[in-house]
Amino acid sequence: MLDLQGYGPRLIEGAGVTVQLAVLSLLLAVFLGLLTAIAKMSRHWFLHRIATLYTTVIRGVPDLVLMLLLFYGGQIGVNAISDMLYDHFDIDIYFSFDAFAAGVLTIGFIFGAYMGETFRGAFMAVDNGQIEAGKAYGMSSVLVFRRIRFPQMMRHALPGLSNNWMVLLKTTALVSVIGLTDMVRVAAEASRATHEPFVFLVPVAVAYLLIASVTEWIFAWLQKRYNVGYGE
Amino acid sequence: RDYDHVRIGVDVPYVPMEYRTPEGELTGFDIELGNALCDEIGVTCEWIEQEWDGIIPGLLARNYDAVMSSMTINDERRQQVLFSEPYITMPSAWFAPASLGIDEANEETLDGLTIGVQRGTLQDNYVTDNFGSVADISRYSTADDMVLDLDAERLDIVFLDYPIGQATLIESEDGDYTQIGEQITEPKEYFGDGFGIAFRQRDEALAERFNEALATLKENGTFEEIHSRYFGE
Amino acid sequence: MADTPTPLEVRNIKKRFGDTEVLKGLSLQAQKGDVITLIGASGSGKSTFLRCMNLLEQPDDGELFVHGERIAFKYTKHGREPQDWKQVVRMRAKLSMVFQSFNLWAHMTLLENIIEAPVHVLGKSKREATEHAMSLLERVGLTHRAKAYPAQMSGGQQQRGAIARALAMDPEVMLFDEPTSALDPELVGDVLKVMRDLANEGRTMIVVTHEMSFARDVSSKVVYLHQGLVEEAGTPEEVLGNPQSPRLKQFLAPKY
Amino acid sequence: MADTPTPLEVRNIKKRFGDTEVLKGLSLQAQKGDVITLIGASGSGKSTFLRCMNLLEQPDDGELFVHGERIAFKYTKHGREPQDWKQVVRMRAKLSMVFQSFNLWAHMTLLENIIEAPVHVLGKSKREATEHAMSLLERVGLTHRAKAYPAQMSGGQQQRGAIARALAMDPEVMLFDEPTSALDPELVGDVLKVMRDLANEGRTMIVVTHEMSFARDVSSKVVYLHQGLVEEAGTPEEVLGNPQSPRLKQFLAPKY
Amino acid sequence: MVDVNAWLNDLLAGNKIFTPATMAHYWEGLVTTTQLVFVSLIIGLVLAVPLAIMRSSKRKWISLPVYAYTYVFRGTPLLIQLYIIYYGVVFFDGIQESFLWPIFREAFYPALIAFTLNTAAYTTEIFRGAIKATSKGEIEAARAYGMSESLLMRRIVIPSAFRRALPAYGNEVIFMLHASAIASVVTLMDLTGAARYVYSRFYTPFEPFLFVALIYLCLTFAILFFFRFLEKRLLAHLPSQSA
Ligand SMILES: Nc1ncnc2c1ncn2[C@@H]1O[C@H](COP(=O)(O)OP(=O)(O)OP(=O)(O)O)[C@@H](O)[C@H]1O
Ligand SMILES: Nc1ncnc2c1ncn2[C@@H]1O[C@H](COP(=O)(O)OP(=O)(O)OP(=O)(O)O)[C@@H](O)[C@H]1O
Ligand SMILES: [Mg+2]
Ligand SMILES: [Mg+2]
Repeated sequence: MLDLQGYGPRLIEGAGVTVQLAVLSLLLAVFLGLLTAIAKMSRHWFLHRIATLYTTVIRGVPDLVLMLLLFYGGQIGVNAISDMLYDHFDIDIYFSFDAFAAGVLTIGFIFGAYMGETFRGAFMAVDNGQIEAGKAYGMSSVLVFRRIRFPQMMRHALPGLSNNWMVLLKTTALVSVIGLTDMVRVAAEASRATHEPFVFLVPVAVAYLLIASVTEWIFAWLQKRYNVGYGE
Repeated sequence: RDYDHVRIGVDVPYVPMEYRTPEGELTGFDIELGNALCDEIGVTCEWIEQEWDGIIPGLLARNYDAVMSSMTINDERRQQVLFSEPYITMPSAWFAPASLGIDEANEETLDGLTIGVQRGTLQDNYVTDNFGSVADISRYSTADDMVLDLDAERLDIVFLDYPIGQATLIESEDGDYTQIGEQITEPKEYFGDGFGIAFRQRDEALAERFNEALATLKENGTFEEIHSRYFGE
Repeated sequence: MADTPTPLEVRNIKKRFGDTEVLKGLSLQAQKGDVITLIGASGSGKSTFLRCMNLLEQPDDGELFVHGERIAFKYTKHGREPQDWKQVVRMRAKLSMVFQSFNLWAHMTLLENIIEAPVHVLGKSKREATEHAMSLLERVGLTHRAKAYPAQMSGGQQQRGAIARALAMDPEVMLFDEPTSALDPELVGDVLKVMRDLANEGRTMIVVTHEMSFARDVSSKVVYLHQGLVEEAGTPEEVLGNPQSPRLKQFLAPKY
Repeated sequence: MADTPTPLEVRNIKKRFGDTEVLKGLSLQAQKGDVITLIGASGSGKSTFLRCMNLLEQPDDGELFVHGERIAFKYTKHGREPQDWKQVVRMRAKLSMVFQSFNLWAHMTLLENIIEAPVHVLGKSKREATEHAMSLLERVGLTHRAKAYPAQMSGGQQQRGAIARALAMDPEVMLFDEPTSALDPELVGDVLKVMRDLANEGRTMIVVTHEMSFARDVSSKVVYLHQGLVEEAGTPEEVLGNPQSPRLKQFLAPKY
Repeated sequence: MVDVNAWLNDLLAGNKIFTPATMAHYWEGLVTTTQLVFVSLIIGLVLAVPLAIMRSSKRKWISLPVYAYTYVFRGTPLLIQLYIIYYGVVFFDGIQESFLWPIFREAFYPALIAFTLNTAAYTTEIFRGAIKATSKGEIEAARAYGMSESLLMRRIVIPSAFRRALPAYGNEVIFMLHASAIASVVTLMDLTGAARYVYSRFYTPFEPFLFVALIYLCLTFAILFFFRFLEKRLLAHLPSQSA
């Protein structure tokens, strides 16, 4: 049964790609998201504009389209630069994105925008009184951020974070269009070859549910940890 | 730029030109010929999978250095890439379930039918320009999706590379399919000059090395041997 | 005590929000040991005045002296701002504020709350701060709650904890903004008792409150604000026992 | 008036939450025109008692009579339950409750709030209900706020609106659970005035409150609860003026 | 007419996105996308209301099946759901002969079914959240005034939950618009499908994808604008909500 007409091992490999891709993209997205949230809250108009542009455009366009645009367009852009260097300065720099790195960059970049909004909302949800109390005791704004805003923000951000993670996980299903062999691609290929879609698609669906359930459990645990001190 | 390692883009599966065995091993006419060419030139080859939709941008984006994936040489593509000499000429043909009951494909017989083609192929261009006004055209990213939908009776007729149709439809067990009409190779503006290996425009030297190797393989019989393994005589 | 500088003095503080001038020029001097209560109807500007004293709100005009040191201001496109934020941070550490809604940091235990500012602002060692904190907790009767999180404590306990947190900074002046009005009636007594003890031992305090009996019994000076101005000020006997202005009379009359 | 049935009578009400028995057998009779105030420390069971009266909480034991009609109970695996929920619904319509936190429906205007139950529960016509509602709004001084949503009104206005909503049901008895304790001190007066008017015109009311002066001036009977039992009950003069039990004495003493 | 055509041809000569032929493709794509999204959202919404009520039920045997449904449809990629419904139905014996076949034959309807089931699952959870968040006090007040449970649901819980769900539902609408981009994998010529077509024909990825990205952006803004307007009208009375 697990053999799945010989495709079993490749499906499992594909699942590995899916998980790695999702986790690495998540890390990148969280990092970008924090930067974005901070930029959006800053008084500096330029940072604010850039961050707003980023979150608006990314959230206004479908992931699939962005992926195609960023993956092909981005690389052709990079390419134009290296060609220019080669043609005019005889500098031969070789930019090579492999598909996996490109996948991580693209998905991370897309979800950085969503994370940015989540973090911003979470920062704003921190009770102003908590921040004022910090100021009133002579804390500098850096100290207030480090000791009060950030730890309290994480608690508010976790539900949104877990939501974004679920969406991100499912979005990895789209990476086959940029040539990555994740488990959806293996399943699609296998169903084409064998003409038996159910045999492959259903196990993949179950695998997603499994990953989702396990991570949901992890998030619930994290939430409990961050909720220490908040009563229920 | 000198290459000692060449990455080749390929869209899998496209039986019998390129496909995977269930164990995951990559094989097919293009693959074997490509490997033989690389051996002849004295470079190592690496095959990189890429869906057809993005296969030329992937080349331009340097995800790989060449494309050897049943790609027909034509003018639109020539604007983007540099082709080797054609290594095989492949006619196209119409295929349909025997029950469809037509024996020639033209504007009248196709009227109201649903035609399946692979998106962005020369067959797509041909059908779109000639029958787009009378028939529905469904575009797929792989040939095998088309077979699924033929089986499902979502499609009435498909227009494919001839050997693909042979391998996936005529010789398969699950349906009763026939070829409709003759193999088609004209007009040249659509059907081009056969399959070629695509390179970036500037890699003229690399293309030249492949051309020379191809000539050598044709002379020494290696080409003939691979060809007969996949297409008989 | 002859020559200690005045802990807090403000002169002619003005503040407007948008179109409305909320504070129209308020002055106040707190000598060492003073307990000053600010009373007034809702919206009269009590909280705003208190918040201007430690610059949680930036006054549009007026001067501030903390422990004799003058706070310098400059004008920017955002309005009037302190010239040197470092000075503000230093000065705030001398004026500990206790909030109506306690504002204990929810992600820290009570003990962590109390040592937070001494350790990270004053640079005390953790051990020293903890020792001091435990003695303060004993004073406010909360030794047994040191490890509890704010959400696990009753309102009265939280407010006493907040007072301990303020005391941990060894402040020149303590500012209280309606410290009991968010509490259930049963819990008010405990907090008022702690505050009365602080007053008795000579702490300098400025208290916004609705508890007239507290104002009467404990304070050395009562200030009645009306629409952003001091309408009456003086000893509790003068202001509460013998009000002059009709508005203060009405304010002090029973509610129905 | 000789033979009108007693509007509300409860006998020997008991209620436990988990392991703790919160009400240990409470009885109370409200005659037409009675204003009964329930006082007691926090946690003594006042709210629970009031909520048992209109079955928002199911008493574990005891009997209830509304307008002379006995509420029937049955035992299920979930505990004791009313036998006939239709009867409960009918009976609740006769006992209007006013909550501490007002609980006006946020998605309706004040006017819609008031006509909601008369139209959908009592089946009145919309026109009739609206006319009645407008006269009630006039009584509580809110005619100008009829079209406002609760979130646009002050606490005092919301509470007066909630009283109008309760009145719109033409209730036998009105139940109040600390109707002023969620209000800013300045807004308490208006609400107490409305309640005093209701008392003066002979409404039957049961009021949980911390406002001792209201209890003293307005009520016909004061009940002091302690740990789920009636510790003292009687006229305001008896209970408040001359408390017998040491616990009540302590409860009535000033807070500090 | 001839003049206009000539003028248009002149204007568009030399570029590959705006030829009359590709414009027809984009237009077709826009129509398909709009239909697909709009129809699936409406049916999804209609399904979600009763489902959300069932999901909020205290009775396990009512709420559990709905939970299982939302769990599966929210836990797996829409792409997989679409594949299974599109390719999978064919493996039900006899479907080709049944009256359902005209529905499943066209790519449009399997896609519509997948999208509808998907959005209904998300919307159900959104409504459930809103129902759960109904103020306890408001429910008690309704009980205290003699409302029966069904009246309470109809008059208090649902109307207020509807309003509270509005912002989250607005997001779901936008997500659905974006999710619809995968319709192109089952041969549907939606907006993304049109871009992929133009692109694979002319091998110029930037222009067509950028162009449809702009169209999507416009659609997104239109939706955002519409929901802002709705919220202004319907949520004016709610205490200001945090973003
Ligand atoms: N941040 C602000 N923006 C605009 N107006 C404000 C702000 N803070 C306070 N106000 C207004 O300033 C006036 C004074 O407010 P303040 O809070 O100082 O009154 P208060 O005397 O403390 O009242 P209370 O007894 O209700 O606390 C009020 O009219 C209030 O609405
Ligand atoms: N739903 C419940 N579950 C468990 N315990 C409860 C519940 N409701 C009330 N209690 C407990 O019952 C006791 C009486 O509560 P109740 O709310 O009736 O007191 P109260 O006299 O109204 O107090 P307060 O003046 O604070 O409103 C308290 O100890 C309370 O913790
Ligand atoms: Mg104030
Ligand atoms: Mg109570």
